[in-house]
Amino acid sequence: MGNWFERQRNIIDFTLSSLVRRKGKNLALLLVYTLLVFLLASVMFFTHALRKEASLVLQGAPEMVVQRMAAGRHELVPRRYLGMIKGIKGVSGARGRLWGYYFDPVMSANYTMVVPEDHPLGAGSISIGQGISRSRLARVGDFIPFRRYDGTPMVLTVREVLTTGSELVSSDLILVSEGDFRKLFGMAPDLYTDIVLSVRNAKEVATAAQKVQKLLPDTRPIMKSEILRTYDTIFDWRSGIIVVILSSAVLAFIIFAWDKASGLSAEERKEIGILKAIGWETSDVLLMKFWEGAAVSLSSFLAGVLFAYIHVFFTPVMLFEPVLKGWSTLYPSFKLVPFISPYQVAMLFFLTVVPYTVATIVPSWRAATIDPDSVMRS
Amino acid sequence: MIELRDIRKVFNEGKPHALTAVDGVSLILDARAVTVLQGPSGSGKTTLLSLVGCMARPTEGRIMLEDREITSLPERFLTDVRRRTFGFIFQQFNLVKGISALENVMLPAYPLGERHASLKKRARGLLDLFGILPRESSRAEWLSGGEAQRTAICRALINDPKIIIADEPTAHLDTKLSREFMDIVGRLKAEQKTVIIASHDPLVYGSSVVDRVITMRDGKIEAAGR
Amino acid sequence: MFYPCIANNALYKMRKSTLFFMSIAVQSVLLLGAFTHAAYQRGRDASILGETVALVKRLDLTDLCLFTEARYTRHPTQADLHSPFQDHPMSLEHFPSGSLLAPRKGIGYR
Amino acid sequence: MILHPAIIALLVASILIAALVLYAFWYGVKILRSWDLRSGSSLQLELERRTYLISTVLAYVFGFQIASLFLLIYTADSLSTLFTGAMCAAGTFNVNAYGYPLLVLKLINFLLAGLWLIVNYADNQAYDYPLIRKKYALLLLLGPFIVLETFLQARYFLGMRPDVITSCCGSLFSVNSSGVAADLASLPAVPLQYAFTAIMAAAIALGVAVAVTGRGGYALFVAAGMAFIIGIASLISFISPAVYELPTHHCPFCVLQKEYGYIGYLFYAALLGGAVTGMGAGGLNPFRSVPSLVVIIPSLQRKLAFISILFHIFTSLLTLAAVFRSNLRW
Repeated sequence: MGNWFERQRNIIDFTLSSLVRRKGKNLALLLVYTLLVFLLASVMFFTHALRKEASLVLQGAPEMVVQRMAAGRHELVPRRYLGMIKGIKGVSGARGRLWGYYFDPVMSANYTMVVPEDHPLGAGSISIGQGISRSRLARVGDFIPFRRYDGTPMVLTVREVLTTGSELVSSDLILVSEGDFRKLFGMAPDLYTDIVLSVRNAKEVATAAQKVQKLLPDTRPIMKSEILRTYDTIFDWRSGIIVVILSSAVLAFIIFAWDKASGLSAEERKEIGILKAIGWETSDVLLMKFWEGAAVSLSSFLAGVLFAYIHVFFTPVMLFEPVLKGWSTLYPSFKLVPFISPYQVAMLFFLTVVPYTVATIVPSWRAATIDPDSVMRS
Repeated sequence: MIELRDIRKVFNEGKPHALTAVDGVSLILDARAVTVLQGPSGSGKTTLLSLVGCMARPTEGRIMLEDREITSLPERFLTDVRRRTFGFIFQQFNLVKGISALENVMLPAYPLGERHASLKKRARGLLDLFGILPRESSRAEWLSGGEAQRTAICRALINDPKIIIADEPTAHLDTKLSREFMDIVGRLKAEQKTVIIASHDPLVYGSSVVDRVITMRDGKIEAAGR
Repeated sequence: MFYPCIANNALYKMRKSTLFFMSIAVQSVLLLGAFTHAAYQRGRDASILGETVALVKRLDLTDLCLFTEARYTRHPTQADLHSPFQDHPMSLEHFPSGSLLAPRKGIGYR
Repeated sequence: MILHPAIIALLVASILIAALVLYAFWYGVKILRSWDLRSGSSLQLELERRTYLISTVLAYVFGFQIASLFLLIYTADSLSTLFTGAMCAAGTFNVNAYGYPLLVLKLINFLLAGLWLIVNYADNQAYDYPLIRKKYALLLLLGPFIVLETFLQARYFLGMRPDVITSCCGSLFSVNSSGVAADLASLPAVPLQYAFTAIMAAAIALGVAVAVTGRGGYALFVAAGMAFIIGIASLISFISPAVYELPTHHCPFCVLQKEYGYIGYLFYAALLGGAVTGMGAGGLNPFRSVPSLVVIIPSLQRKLAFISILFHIFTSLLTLAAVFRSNLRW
């Protein structure tokens, strides 16, 4: 075995010195390779961390949300629906939710107004999310003027700013009391935005949903499992879309790698010819080419993954910020919990190293089968 | 020692530009002797040399190396025979640029998986023997003509071959270096090596160390002098 | 020329394969370090995550606050059918974030 | 179709690999038709060079098969949230008719590629390449299989409809339901435990016989193959319930998860390794008397048999540990 290992090491020695000799060309390859891995890895780390965090955080979401539909539109729910739903067997509790959007013309941003079940601060006061606090420069004790539905002003006092840690769900929230909410939007006291309910036995949620729909045919029940699944698909789909978009980059890279591997310079040809003439066998040259690929792939791959990790979890994800931000003026800033797994690394490996390797097999073989006597004939 | 029977080598077989480089050569080359293949360029001596040196397979005919038939060996085994039996010195020496003289000498032994330290020791021993140890870490392209020549000879000797094959070794050397080369050939002969040289340099085939001169023309042997 | 200057350098004297194995080892250790850091950070963030879950539970929230530019991308799971351009899954989007969000499964087909 | 990065990765990689194998297949046919080692013609030289390419391709295919097998299972596992009722990979493989055939074909292709590499290794040691026709005939078998695998994989992923209700691993591998998978689970645990013990003992004993005396190659071939099949059956029937400590949970994929210390990887690696080396040692038996292989094959068989013994002993120890450490009692 020592013999085998020495052979590999000897050949690696030569491979590396031959790589170093062609610095310019190989450095370009390394850079492009690293960049590609970095991009793909960033996308995957980012979406996976979001997906994972969503699935953990939304475990706290209500078992089921019941929305009323009218003419295909989301409608307010009358209070009597609440009583009817509470009467369904298996439903352990139900509550009318009050929430909506408030467009702030000053910031030209949309806020989400939510009425908590127990608003501890009382009428006239609100809690705001970090995002609003940041963009409006509002602190505890500040007054924020709102425009009511009829155009008359209404001033509410900030009594609390929600924690930074929860910004991923609360950045644009304004918690307001029920009375203020109804006054602000002019909503009649017997209406709710929608209804959330809990079910005694977690296995019965689907049955309960069927019962709700049967009892109230104009409603749409949304189950927590559906919410979770939706978030899963959103992030899978999204990283898939980006991978598809980036696949053109992968393709370009593969063509570049293939071209580089097959377009041997006269110098390289001669070098391999010399090696073969002085006693290297085709499989030795193939081994050399294997190590060449391994050296390039491993170093770029590992570097790309590491940079992506730093990019996604240590810096404010510069690459994706504009994408998420879109046109919004109220941007949630959050620090992702680093959920990464070996599975993602394996996926990345398949997306980058496997195509690269496949693209270089035939060119390597072509290089390795240069005639040993070519050196003598030239 | 090496026996060639009716060797023919055709390049681009069956195509319009087919070329018969060696045409029906039969020859016995003696061991521990210096043989020179002489003839104008294009006479097939280099091709014959590459056939003898197991670098290429003849189109027809058989080559026996110490009673072993090597013509029908696949490349994998042919290479193995070659690297254990032959050492090669090329026209222009063909050192690999960008790596040191020492690494160049060690290169043929890399695939054999010898321990690095002992291989290095052996290579430095050879460099020392030829008086170029001080230049061991110079890159190949910085060596002078004489140094490059000696490095190439060291490289040919690293696997301790029985047979040294040299193709036009003096083509790019001045008279002094050419004589020096023939002195080294004399030393190799004294060490019981077989040396086969293809050359049309009178300095080579006229040298006193040469045992036999074979003249070739148009792929055929014109005179197989003794 | 810089080659002779580094000729006496310890790194240069080392075998290239040794350098290669070392650099790969260093990178692998760094990668392992990333995983370790991730595990450690997850442990540290667990309490914050717990707080967030509590908030979600208290307020009966259903969505992440990822996009605030448009109402229908603010709450993807509660999306309305009348959201601009969203009647078809392959629809072109008005808002940039809309092009990143797949419509909720089943929307428009129920 | 679900646009998941892993799905794209698997599809792209398998298409690339299939293309490479087809390329190798084409030259395999040429080699079968016009191989003549005694000829020095340029065609023969060309074909000889192609053999290097084909060996390289097959070596990569082998590595790819093992990696993609696990990636596939892992992907199926992570996709299980998208299918109501699917709780782990077992359910995801069941979302359409292509899932399980794909998995079985992947295993077969892995074994075939492994055997090919072993035969190739032996053949390359002999100066006259005596097995060249046989190994390229084997390649002719492997080529269509790899293409079929790519096809099945594409159909499987493209045919995925999220939200389709599938049976989760709980009901899929429960005793009452029907289907191939269920049949495995309904194999009574105790007789299968005997069968497992017997086949492992047989594989180890035959491995020793081949390693020491050089006899019993064919029997080792059969035993190693059987050990693989019975090993998988045992995994479903009694090993995984022991690992999960749940008598009704028979899923052969959940063992790969972190909760169970990734023990599944060790188990599958040992099973696959034992099968390839054991079957390889036995599969070389017919060529022992080829003159140029008389020295090479017996020594290679010994080495392979020795490695297969190690793998089988490891499998047995792993199983013993899993069954005895478990709180689940029969």
